[in-house]
Amino acid sequence: MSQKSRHIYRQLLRIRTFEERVGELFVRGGTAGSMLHLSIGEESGAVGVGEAMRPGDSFTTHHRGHGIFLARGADPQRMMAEIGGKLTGYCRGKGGSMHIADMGLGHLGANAIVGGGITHVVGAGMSYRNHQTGAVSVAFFGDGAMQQGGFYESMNLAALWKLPVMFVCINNEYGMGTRLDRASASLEFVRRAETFGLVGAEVDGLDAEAVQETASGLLEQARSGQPAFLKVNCYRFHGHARMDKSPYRDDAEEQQGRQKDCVVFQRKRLLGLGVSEAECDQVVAEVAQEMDAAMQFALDSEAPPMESIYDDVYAPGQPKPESVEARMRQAMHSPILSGEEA
Amino acid sequence: MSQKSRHIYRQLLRIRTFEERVGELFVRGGTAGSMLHLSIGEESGAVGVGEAMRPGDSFTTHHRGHGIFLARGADPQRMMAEIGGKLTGYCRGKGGSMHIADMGLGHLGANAIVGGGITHVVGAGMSYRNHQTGAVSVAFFGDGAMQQGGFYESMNLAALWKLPVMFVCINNEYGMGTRLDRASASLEFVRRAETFGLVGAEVDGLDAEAVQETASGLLEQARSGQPAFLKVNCYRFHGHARMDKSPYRDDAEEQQGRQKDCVVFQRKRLLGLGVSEAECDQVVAEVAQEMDAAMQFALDSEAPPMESIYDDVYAPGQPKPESVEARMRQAMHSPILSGEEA
Amino acid sequence: METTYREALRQALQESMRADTSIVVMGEEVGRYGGAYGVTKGMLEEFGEQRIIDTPISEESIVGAAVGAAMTGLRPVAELMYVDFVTLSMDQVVNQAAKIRYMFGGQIGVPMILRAQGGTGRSGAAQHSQSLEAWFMHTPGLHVAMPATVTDAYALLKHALTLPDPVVFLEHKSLYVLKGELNPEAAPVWGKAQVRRPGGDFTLVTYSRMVHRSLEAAEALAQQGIQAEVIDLRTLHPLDMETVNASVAKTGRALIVTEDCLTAGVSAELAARIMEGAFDYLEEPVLRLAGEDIPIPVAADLEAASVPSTERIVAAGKLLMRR
Amino acid sequence: METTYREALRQALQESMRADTSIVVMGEEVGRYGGAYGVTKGMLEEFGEQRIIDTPISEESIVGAAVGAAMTGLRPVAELMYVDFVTLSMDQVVNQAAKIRYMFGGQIGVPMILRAQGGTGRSGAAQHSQSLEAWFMHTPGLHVAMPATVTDAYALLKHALTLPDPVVFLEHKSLYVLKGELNPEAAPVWGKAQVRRPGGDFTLVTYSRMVHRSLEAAEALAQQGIQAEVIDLRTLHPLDMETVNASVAKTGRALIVTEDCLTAGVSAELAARIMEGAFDYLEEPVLRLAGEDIPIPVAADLEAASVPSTERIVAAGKLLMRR
Ligand SMILES: Cc1ncc(C[n+]2csc(CCOP(=O)(O)OP(=O)(O)O)c2C)c(N)n1
Ligand SMILES: Cc1ncc(C[n+]2csc(CCOP(=O)(O)OP(=O)(O)O)c2C)c(N)n1
Ligand SMILES: [Mg+2]
Ligand SMILES: [Mg+2]
Repeated sequence: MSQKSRHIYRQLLRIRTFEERVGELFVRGGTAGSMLHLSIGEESGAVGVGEAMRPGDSFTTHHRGHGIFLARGADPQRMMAEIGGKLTGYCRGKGGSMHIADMGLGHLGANAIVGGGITHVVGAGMSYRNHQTGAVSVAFFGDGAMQQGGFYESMNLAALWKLPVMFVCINNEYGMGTRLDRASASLEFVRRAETFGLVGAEVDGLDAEAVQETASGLLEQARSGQPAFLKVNCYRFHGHARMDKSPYRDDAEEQQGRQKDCVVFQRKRLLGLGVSEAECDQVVAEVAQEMDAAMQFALDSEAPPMESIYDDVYAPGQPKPESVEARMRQAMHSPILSGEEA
Repeated sequence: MSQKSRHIYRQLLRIRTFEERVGELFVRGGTAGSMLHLSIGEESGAVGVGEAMRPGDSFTTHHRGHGIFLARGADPQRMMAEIGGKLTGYCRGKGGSMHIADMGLGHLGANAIVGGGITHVVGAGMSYRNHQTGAVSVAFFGDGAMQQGGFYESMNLAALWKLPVMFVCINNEYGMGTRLDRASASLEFVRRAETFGLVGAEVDGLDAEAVQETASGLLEQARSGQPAFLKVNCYRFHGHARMDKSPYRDDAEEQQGRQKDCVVFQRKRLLGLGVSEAECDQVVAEVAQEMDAAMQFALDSEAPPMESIYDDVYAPGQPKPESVEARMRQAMHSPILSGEEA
Repeated sequence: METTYREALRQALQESMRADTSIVVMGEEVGRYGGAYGVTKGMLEEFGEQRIIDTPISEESIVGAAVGAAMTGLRPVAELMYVDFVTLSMDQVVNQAAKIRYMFGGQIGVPMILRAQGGTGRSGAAQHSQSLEAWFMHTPGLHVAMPATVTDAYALLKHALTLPDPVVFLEHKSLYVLKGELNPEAAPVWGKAQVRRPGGDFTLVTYSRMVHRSLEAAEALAQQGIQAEVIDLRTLHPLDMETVNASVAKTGRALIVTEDCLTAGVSAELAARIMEGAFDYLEEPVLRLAGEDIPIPVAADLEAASVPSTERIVAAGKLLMRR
Repeated sequence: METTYREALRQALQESMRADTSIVVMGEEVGRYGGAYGVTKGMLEEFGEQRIIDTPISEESIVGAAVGAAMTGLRPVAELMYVDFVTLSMDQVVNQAAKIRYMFGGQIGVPMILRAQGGTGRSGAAQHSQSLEAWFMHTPGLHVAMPATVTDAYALLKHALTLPDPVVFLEHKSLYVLKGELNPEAAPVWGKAQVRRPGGDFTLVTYSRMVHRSLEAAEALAQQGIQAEVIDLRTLHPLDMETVNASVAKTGRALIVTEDCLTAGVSAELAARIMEGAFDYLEEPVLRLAGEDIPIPVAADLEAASVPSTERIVAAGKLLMRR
């Protein structure tokens, strides 16, 4: 028992600490841009569902997906490097924080379009059904994506075709500056999912183990062809992205929201199970070291080479896009285009 | 009492007969194309809701909207002329059957994009709210549009902003060759609408007066800022469009479906109320004459003049699009472009 | 053997699906109905519901699901009945399918086909008659095919079903009934323009339905002593400017004929590319005969007048040769 | 007075909304948040929730509702935070807003503005950095405005708020902080290109952010004795080719600089139109310096290399003048 609880604590802490280092990397100027969305306060959704998933299962995430991928086995160094826009990153520095993906671990991709990755799991579910792999594909998205029409089309397709698919809404109460109750007239999301033919549940994100338990049940139903919907309630501790100081919500609310801290909760649980403060601090120290190393790896890594700019627009072997410069040179029958020689 | 029932009978019959004449016009080669969607069998939704609406209320329809506009006061001659692609039509022969509109009667337009007109009523509702006109805007669409995501966004916006809006699903059981239960995993549309914050109801389309009664109640709630959803259950008597002979459904089902005939039902009601067969036949004869005249008007009308092709791309006074021919002439410094002179 | 454009497409799908079990066809009415234009008729019976998949009216998710399927081992052919409806799927086509390989650093591609048909000819009015190929040509990461002939419908679709990247495959609603010889052994044609008619006086560049009107016009012009070299591009990406510019280098004059509307359409890119590739040979400006810059009207005569006719192609050819 | 592009836009909105109570602003985060880029900051307080309308994340319906509102007496300014998201609204923009006047025979128009911002500069990666103006230029029924300066941001937006037809108003994410003189009395500029810098050696045609890089490049070229005439188009529809071709008739050479990707982009239409309008004057092919035909990468150096830089504009100008 406590073994599992320790593991969950470490996983939650790894995400929390990773995100803190992302913030630090940004301050140190080591990130590609500032469109960085930290999942601090939402770790339980990632870990709870991530632990309930099996090897071979796949998933897509929204723009706030670092934690989800970490919970599914990501290498923090390659993640941090991608966030830094480095060649050693998961996407060779082309995608960045909002487009991390890894086919090896079943990460079909983070998406910078709110709702953009939701339907992809429907297609993955079709593949798993046709090939009878027994895998499930899980879409993670925020409460804001509940207002995107495509999500409802996707729920219907999954139910209509009885696909091994689960939809997980990480409800952190906000979409940028808009609190959920100002974005959605009704909050009965689970009942709503049921009227599309899904099974659904809602769970308090304070307790990652409770999230895992609920997710496990739904996942197995999904695996057997009954698609599911899960809503994990938590709170976005910080601003929307690095530049946002959340002026649209008052400190009282924020303090209140941050009380719902799944990391603190899990540590308390460990202590209750007789784990010592020292042991817990030991985990904290190990994780800090791991994530410091990840940040350092990103800082030490190289940016992608200029030539790579035309790579991977099309598959290897297919013609690469012609450069604008080459096109102009051809037009002018000129071998070169440069300040000096021209 | 029977006065109203007579009126409803006439309205139902006018739609039925109009659509029959559209079919005839097509056979006689008098229509612009074959993308003609007849609402035979669905007259009660149009008449029931149309009668419940008030002057000043507006609406949008789907591609099968002839009957709805007739129920809202359309001139059958101008409608038939538009279906014929004639200058005397509601859209001067530019729009055709799928794009009939008339701002004077609050018809914000038929739409050839399934679901395309649904959100327009949300915007109209915003206008009515801001200008406090007391009007309601009603979106009519088919069961197939229930699978379009935009509809769910629209329901949420209407509920979130408490707009005077009603959504009416004319469920004729089919979207082209796809029966509703093969398009939607769940048929709990009313409960679904409720989870978006709307009030809703479902009504049997056999009885137009029942439809009107239900619609009236919902409309008044919508008028007071509680948006509503109504599902009218009927059956598409004929093929999807003129070329479709419905091979995908068997005769038994069709015969069965056509039993649900709101015109026959209303006639029976009149007889029950003591109206004589002769009186009913009199209505039939008058309506036949009216619709024959509409068809003749379309046949006798002129096609829009060639020059009008560049009109109304932009507002009067704004520059019209340059013709492709003029552009080529300029390029060649040539005053003319024609087989002879060139 | 002699067959039709519609049957040629079906034959390509059937042969490919027999050889490659990862191919699935999904879209509205592709199964029981047999396709709005009959292309997939009978295929449900042969391949079953897991490979010929009738979908609800959910364009965004039809394409989105195809993207996910393509990333996980299937090769979907997602059909949008009318290209006009791609307006509901543009995020999945442009932001997802076209960019995934690049965004993800090359680890995965999206081998899918988006099949649709466009163009005028049925009084479908403004929302059922558009030619939107320029949007896709302007989207890096996509292939764009627009077959004009029976053999190309077959050959291009078969090849598209082997490509590792997404293909927008655009048919023309007026070509389904086109009859012609289907030569299954025809040489691979992907990215290779075809000279449909040799001629030395001017180069006529076109594709899809306009190939046929252009050939008719070329015949009429020949009667009057003007020899047009008619080039069918077949694919807009890849774009075979070598063939086009070699012809222009020979003729010194070029006329582009497209059905899509003039401004910022395919004809603009072609004119620019000819100027870039054959400027020194040009005796006249490249002429563009394209669709008018208007929504398509429903009235038959107006609809017809909104896109190039054989007569107008003849007139444009004569204008180009007037001095 | 001296102000910024962001404030100029806000001032145009505020002044117009005070004068015309039918104007409403709707979009994600336009109210409490003040706009993702701060353009509408403070406006909720002045105009209230019925005119500054925060919406859920529902792009299709934001634009669809704006269309319905515009048909019933309001003049909505629908804001899409990033033009990349218009992929979710294309049906409403292209099939509805742009075509309604024509389809309905002229009985009603859709006086709305679709405001969005595009372009590179923030490492936003492939789905937050696009320049999609060519799609709208290719859609009859739309106006397209792309202001480059503080005064134009103000003047074009104010004029757009008086037009009877839909306007796609595209800002550049890197220009919001641009400082400059705002001259509220500036002459009306809708559809009129502006010569930003006179020069006799070649004509440089551009718009939006690239105007500034082009002017920098023109300065550098002047140091080397090459005088570029820099023309800012301001609007892509209407398109002022008179000004452009008059300049080319004088210089005989033209370079087009755009941020949108090369193939089938705005640069193609401009090159074709210059050939059509000034062919006899052209001493060289019109050169197109545009965005690369790739999705935008996130790494800062790669992102920068994917669109024209001042240095590359200089090099292109020299190439154009080399013989
Ligand atoms: C289609 C689309 N619309 C808008 C945005 C801008 N945007 C990015 S994140 C975000 C809020 C999303 O809220 P939610 O779904 O709750 O996710 P969270 O940020 O809370 O994790 C918005 C509006 C976007 N990226 N994509
Ligand atoms: C966006 C879109 N997708 C597909 C079509 C093609 N189409 C036209 S009508 C129709 C069926 C619509 O069914 P329903 O909504 O039930 O309306 P009905 O025809 O039954 O009145 C389809 C698929 C379309 N016009 N628009
Ligand atoms: Mg959220
Ligand atoms: Mg139906």
